[in-house]
Amino acid sequence: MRTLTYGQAMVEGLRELLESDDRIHIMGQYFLGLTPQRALVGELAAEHPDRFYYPPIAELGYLGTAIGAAMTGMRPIVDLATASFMFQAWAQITEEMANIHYMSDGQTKVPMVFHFNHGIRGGGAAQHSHSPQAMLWNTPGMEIMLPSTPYDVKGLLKTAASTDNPTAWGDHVKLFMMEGEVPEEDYAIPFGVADIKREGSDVTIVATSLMVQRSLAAAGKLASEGISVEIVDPRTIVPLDEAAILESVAKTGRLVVVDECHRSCGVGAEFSAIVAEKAFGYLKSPIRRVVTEDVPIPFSPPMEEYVEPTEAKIIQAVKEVID
Amino acid sequence: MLPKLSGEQVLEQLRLAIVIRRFEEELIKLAGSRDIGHFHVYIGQEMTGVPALYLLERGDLSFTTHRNHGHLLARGVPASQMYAEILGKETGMMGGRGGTLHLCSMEHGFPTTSSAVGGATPLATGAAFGFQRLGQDRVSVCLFGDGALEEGSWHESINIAAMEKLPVIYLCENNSLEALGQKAGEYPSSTLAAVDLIDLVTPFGVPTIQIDGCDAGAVHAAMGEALHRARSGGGATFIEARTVRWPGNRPIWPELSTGETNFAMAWDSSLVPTEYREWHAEQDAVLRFIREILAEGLIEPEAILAMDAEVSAEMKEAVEFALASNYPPAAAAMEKVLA
Amino acid sequence: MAETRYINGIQQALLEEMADDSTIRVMGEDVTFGGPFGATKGLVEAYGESRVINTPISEATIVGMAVGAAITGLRPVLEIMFVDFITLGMDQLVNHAAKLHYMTGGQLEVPLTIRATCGVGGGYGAHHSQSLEAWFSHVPGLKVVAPYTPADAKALLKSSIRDNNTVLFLEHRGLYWTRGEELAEHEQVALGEAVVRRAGKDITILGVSKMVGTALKAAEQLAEHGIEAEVIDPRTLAPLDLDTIVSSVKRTGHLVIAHEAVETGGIGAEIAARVQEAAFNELAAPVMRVGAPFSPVPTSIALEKEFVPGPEQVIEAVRRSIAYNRVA
Amino acid sequence: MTTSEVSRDDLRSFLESMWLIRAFEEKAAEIYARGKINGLLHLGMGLEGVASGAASAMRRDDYVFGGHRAHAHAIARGADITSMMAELAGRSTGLCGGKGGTMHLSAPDVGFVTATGVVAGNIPLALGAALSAREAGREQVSAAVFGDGAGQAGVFHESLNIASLWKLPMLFICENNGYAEFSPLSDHTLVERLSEYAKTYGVPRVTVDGNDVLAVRDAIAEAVQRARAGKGPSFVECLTHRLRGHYEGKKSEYERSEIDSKDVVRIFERKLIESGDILRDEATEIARLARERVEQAAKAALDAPWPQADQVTTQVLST
Repeated sequence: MRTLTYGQAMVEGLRELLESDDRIHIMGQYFLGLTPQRALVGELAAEHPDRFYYPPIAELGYLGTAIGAAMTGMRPIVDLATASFMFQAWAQITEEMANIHYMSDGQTKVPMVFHFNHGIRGGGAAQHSHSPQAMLWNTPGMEIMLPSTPYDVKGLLKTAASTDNPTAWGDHVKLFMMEGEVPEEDYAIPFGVADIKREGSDVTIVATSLMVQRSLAAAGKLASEGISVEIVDPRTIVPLDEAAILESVAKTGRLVVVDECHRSCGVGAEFSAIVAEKAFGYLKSPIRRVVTEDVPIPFSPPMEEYVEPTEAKIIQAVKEVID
Repeated sequence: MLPKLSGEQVLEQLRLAIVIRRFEEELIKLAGSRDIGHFHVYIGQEMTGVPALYLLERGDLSFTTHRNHGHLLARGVPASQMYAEILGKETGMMGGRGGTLHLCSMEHGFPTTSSAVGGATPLATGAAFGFQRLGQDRVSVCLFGDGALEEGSWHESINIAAMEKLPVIYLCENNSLEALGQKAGEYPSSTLAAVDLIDLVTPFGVPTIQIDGCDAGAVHAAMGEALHRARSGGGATFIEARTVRWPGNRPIWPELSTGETNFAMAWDSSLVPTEYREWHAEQDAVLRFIREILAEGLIEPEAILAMDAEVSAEMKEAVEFALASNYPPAAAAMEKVLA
Repeated sequence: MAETRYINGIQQALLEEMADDSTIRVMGEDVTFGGPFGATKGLVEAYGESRVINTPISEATIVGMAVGAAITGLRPVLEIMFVDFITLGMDQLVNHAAKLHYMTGGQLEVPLTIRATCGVGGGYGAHHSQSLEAWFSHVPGLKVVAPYTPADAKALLKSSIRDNNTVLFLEHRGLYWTRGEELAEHEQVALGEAVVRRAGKDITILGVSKMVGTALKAAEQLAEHGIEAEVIDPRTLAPLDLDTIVSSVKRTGHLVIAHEAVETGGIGAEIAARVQEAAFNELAAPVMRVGAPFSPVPTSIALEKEFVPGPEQVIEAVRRSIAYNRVA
Repeated sequence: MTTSEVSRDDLRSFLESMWLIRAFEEKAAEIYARGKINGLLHLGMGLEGVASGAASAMRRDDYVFGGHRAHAHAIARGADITSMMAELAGRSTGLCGGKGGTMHLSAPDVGFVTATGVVAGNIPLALGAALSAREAGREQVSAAVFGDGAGQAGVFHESLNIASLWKLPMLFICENNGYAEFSPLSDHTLVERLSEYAKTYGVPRVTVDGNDVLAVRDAIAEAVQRARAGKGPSFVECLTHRLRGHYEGKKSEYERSEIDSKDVVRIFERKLIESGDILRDEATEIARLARERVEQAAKAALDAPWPQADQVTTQVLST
């Protein structure tokens, strides 16, 4: 199979969507952040100039504009660029977008996708490093996808654009250059189906987005020490493939949750709570969370590394749950 | 001034205005006997909403606010379903999920109601954006009060509408006179530094029209102009309709302080009570509309009373329907979160 | 001791603190009129319009403005009428209020209290009924307080105002008119201290805000069946008094967490995650969560009842916990 | 530009201030290119005139709130350049101990309160400080410095409204360089002059050439005077040129040949030499001294230790 970068797979997905459905329009252009890959989005925009829209720096206004357009026949894919800016559009996302379908008893649908680049990117400091997916998860009314590979981002995007729900699509800037196999033929990955990224028998790791890759790296090292790690990537957290997580924990009896959100009330907290409640009997040791510490992201590089989930911390946590 | 329409159409507007008035009065009475939560009534603004929305065509959309009942009724949403929704019954348009603050009827062109002040302005702008980009001949109407202009979302929205020449009409119903929070004598508002609301629009280059919102003919003409602009690719329009705040809206919870409206006051001034005389004799837009209709000889006073009796009976029936309806099964709370 | 209402506790705290500290400014929409529920009644008469300030409906700016005033010498107490509206000021709250102290290496302090009404009741619908404490607890740099009794409302509001951080002070609308003992003179409650509302040996039930009452009701009914539940009111959700919770769980071996917020991603998840780690060996059963379903808040009173967990759901969770047979 | 009413010493100190900013930014660019500064670096070359002019018209106890491109104002206010450079490089001796970085500089002791990475995010903060200032009764003023990109943000409008309603001692200082992030302003709004909005809310406004440091100073001084007298906010729009790209690594929107005629530092320096207020050699010496000071600052900054890991979790909350 051919190999593409994450950025190439994403843009290919966007291109196919634009070509297959006239209702799809794109607002914003920083899907690939400010990375070298962003030229790919520029090429796509040049191919479809009438389908791209470049909004002013008015997140509240243009995110709401996308919602209104989605309610009335368009299928917008909106880019909010850096996830931290989502807070400016927060009222439209959480009060309008997420509630409209329910409040209208299903009369009004909001088929849109909004994209953000989350996570610690290096030097982003406190206002450019957010992973807001936990807060979105606490807000019923949207689907949430957090891909971790080129194959997944394209396949999930296809599903996101085809459902009648709003979808929050979080990417991690540090994934964009990653390479992986992507088939030539059309495919879509259904939401709510986890992918076992690595099979193992001693410890389960649940992770999303970049943390899947970091966990895979850690698992490789642990394997050389004779520790067999299974990695479950839910890919979407709404809907969540709870069964896949519980099955894996039933098999291994141990769980490490790796997540880039802040600790308190993070995505990792919910994974931990679900397993602690529903697979308690299988647990041989307490669940450990390897997550971002509860501090604003500091600017200075050594401090930044200190607060984020690293490969070393994952390895240590896996060893702890085995002891 | 009456709208430049046929006599039949003007009378149709009168009926809609009476529907709104009686609907709201019944609702306030209903609220006196049971807890129906926080709600807002449209009394006094009928002659803005009715003629404004009368001109819309099927496919056009309206985005409204917490003071939304009149808008939905003006476009023909059945009162029975609205009462049911407001009471949280399963026969309501949304099966009790939204209530008064979030009324919605896609069939009548109301995709949602945002009860967050300024919440709907981006949505209405977005609908217009979609219409334009999809090449559809449709118009989006954003209805809001003066308070929405204090929210940044409005500025962000109109900037985009101006840039893109979107087919959207921002219809601001300014009822701030004597509203809670206003200092005596300040107009339009002590919470907005602009001398005139339309001054806020001027920098964006969007055409503005300022009218008396109690003048049905002026509303009709302004909306006609705005709709023509929107449909012909001329972009957005901002209309400020200055309405009078009904005395019953001055407290936080609506009170039927002026009593149930006796439409005969329009032609028999001896019926006007001393209390709230100014309201009945000059400010009540529906009474003013009736006086204008009578002056044109479009209908006899008796026929207006007959129309009112019919409407009042319908409203009572609608209330009965809603009261008799069942609550939704509780477990329905879990449904329709996602499509 | 004399009784008072929750709303009066809040009003009293504001009156007293303003008397003691001239840098306090009460700000918000309609605060000079007492706000929609009367919490700020009497303040303007006592302290004038220079210290009790009505703002336009511009949440994004008034949150930011309160932050700006706080870092330059004032001690604002901002009222956001319904916590749902803080969504409009979220950037100022998350990106500024919560971070300025840290980002500036401790040079700035943000002594700001944001009071907001939360919770379901009376058919207010999806834009006026949410419980959003998990969002705030997730943001480092914020403190989150959710009092249950009138005395706590007063004491904790006083402590919040005196705190040099941004505190989200969440008042459940359904508690405003509840009665309880008055706060004793000079009595203080520090932020970050939980309290045991009812002692028991068989199971621990943790309730958040109004759900403390639900937990207490459940405990009474359980007592009739011979189950003695200990009820904990954390009072402050960030920072969380984990010690009190864990020491109770270590004794009882069982924990049920009840809150009105959506269960998924709620504060209950965090408490469950921490407790299973800290008391893994002592837990006789999994930590159970009782929270709102994964849906927006419906308006119909019939649907509201389903949305908000009652004592029955708590009791059901308790029974499942007690009946659990841990094999491992 | 008139120089007649200004003393030679003042003119000289303007040039010193502007050269110090320029030298700092040049050095920051160089260090960034060497990979010793992380994150996004937004340089203020071209804004020296606004920063120096504004600072000269304000008191030390006035408040200034910057945006993502705010080094110039911090320097003009008198922030320590070694600590600034150390902050850019994430060192423990930085203004914020390495926690803030280029976009979140803070030097409250010289009245540079904080800076934000969120476009327009500083405007409400400055508004709040203006409220504090009014309440404190010491005739302080508070200024928000922002670019034209902020004009499309809702909080900008909300803040203008409130500042006007409450007559707060607030300065809206707009650096209108014609570019909002990467795109020309015309892509973002039909409104060319942000000061148009001020008119709506009854806020006195003036638009000046940001390349004319004395004009900037006079406009700000007038606004400051109005604010101190309790007459409310003012809006000063300075038309400027952003000589570098949006951030380091991006190309400038201007051709090299264009830059010289748009460069505020060169323009001012030439003017002073032509009017005889300063000798060419003196000017050269001022620039050299500025570069020398910056050189030392940069060396000290890069020699400074990294923050201790245990500092990461401190100052999340104040005690």
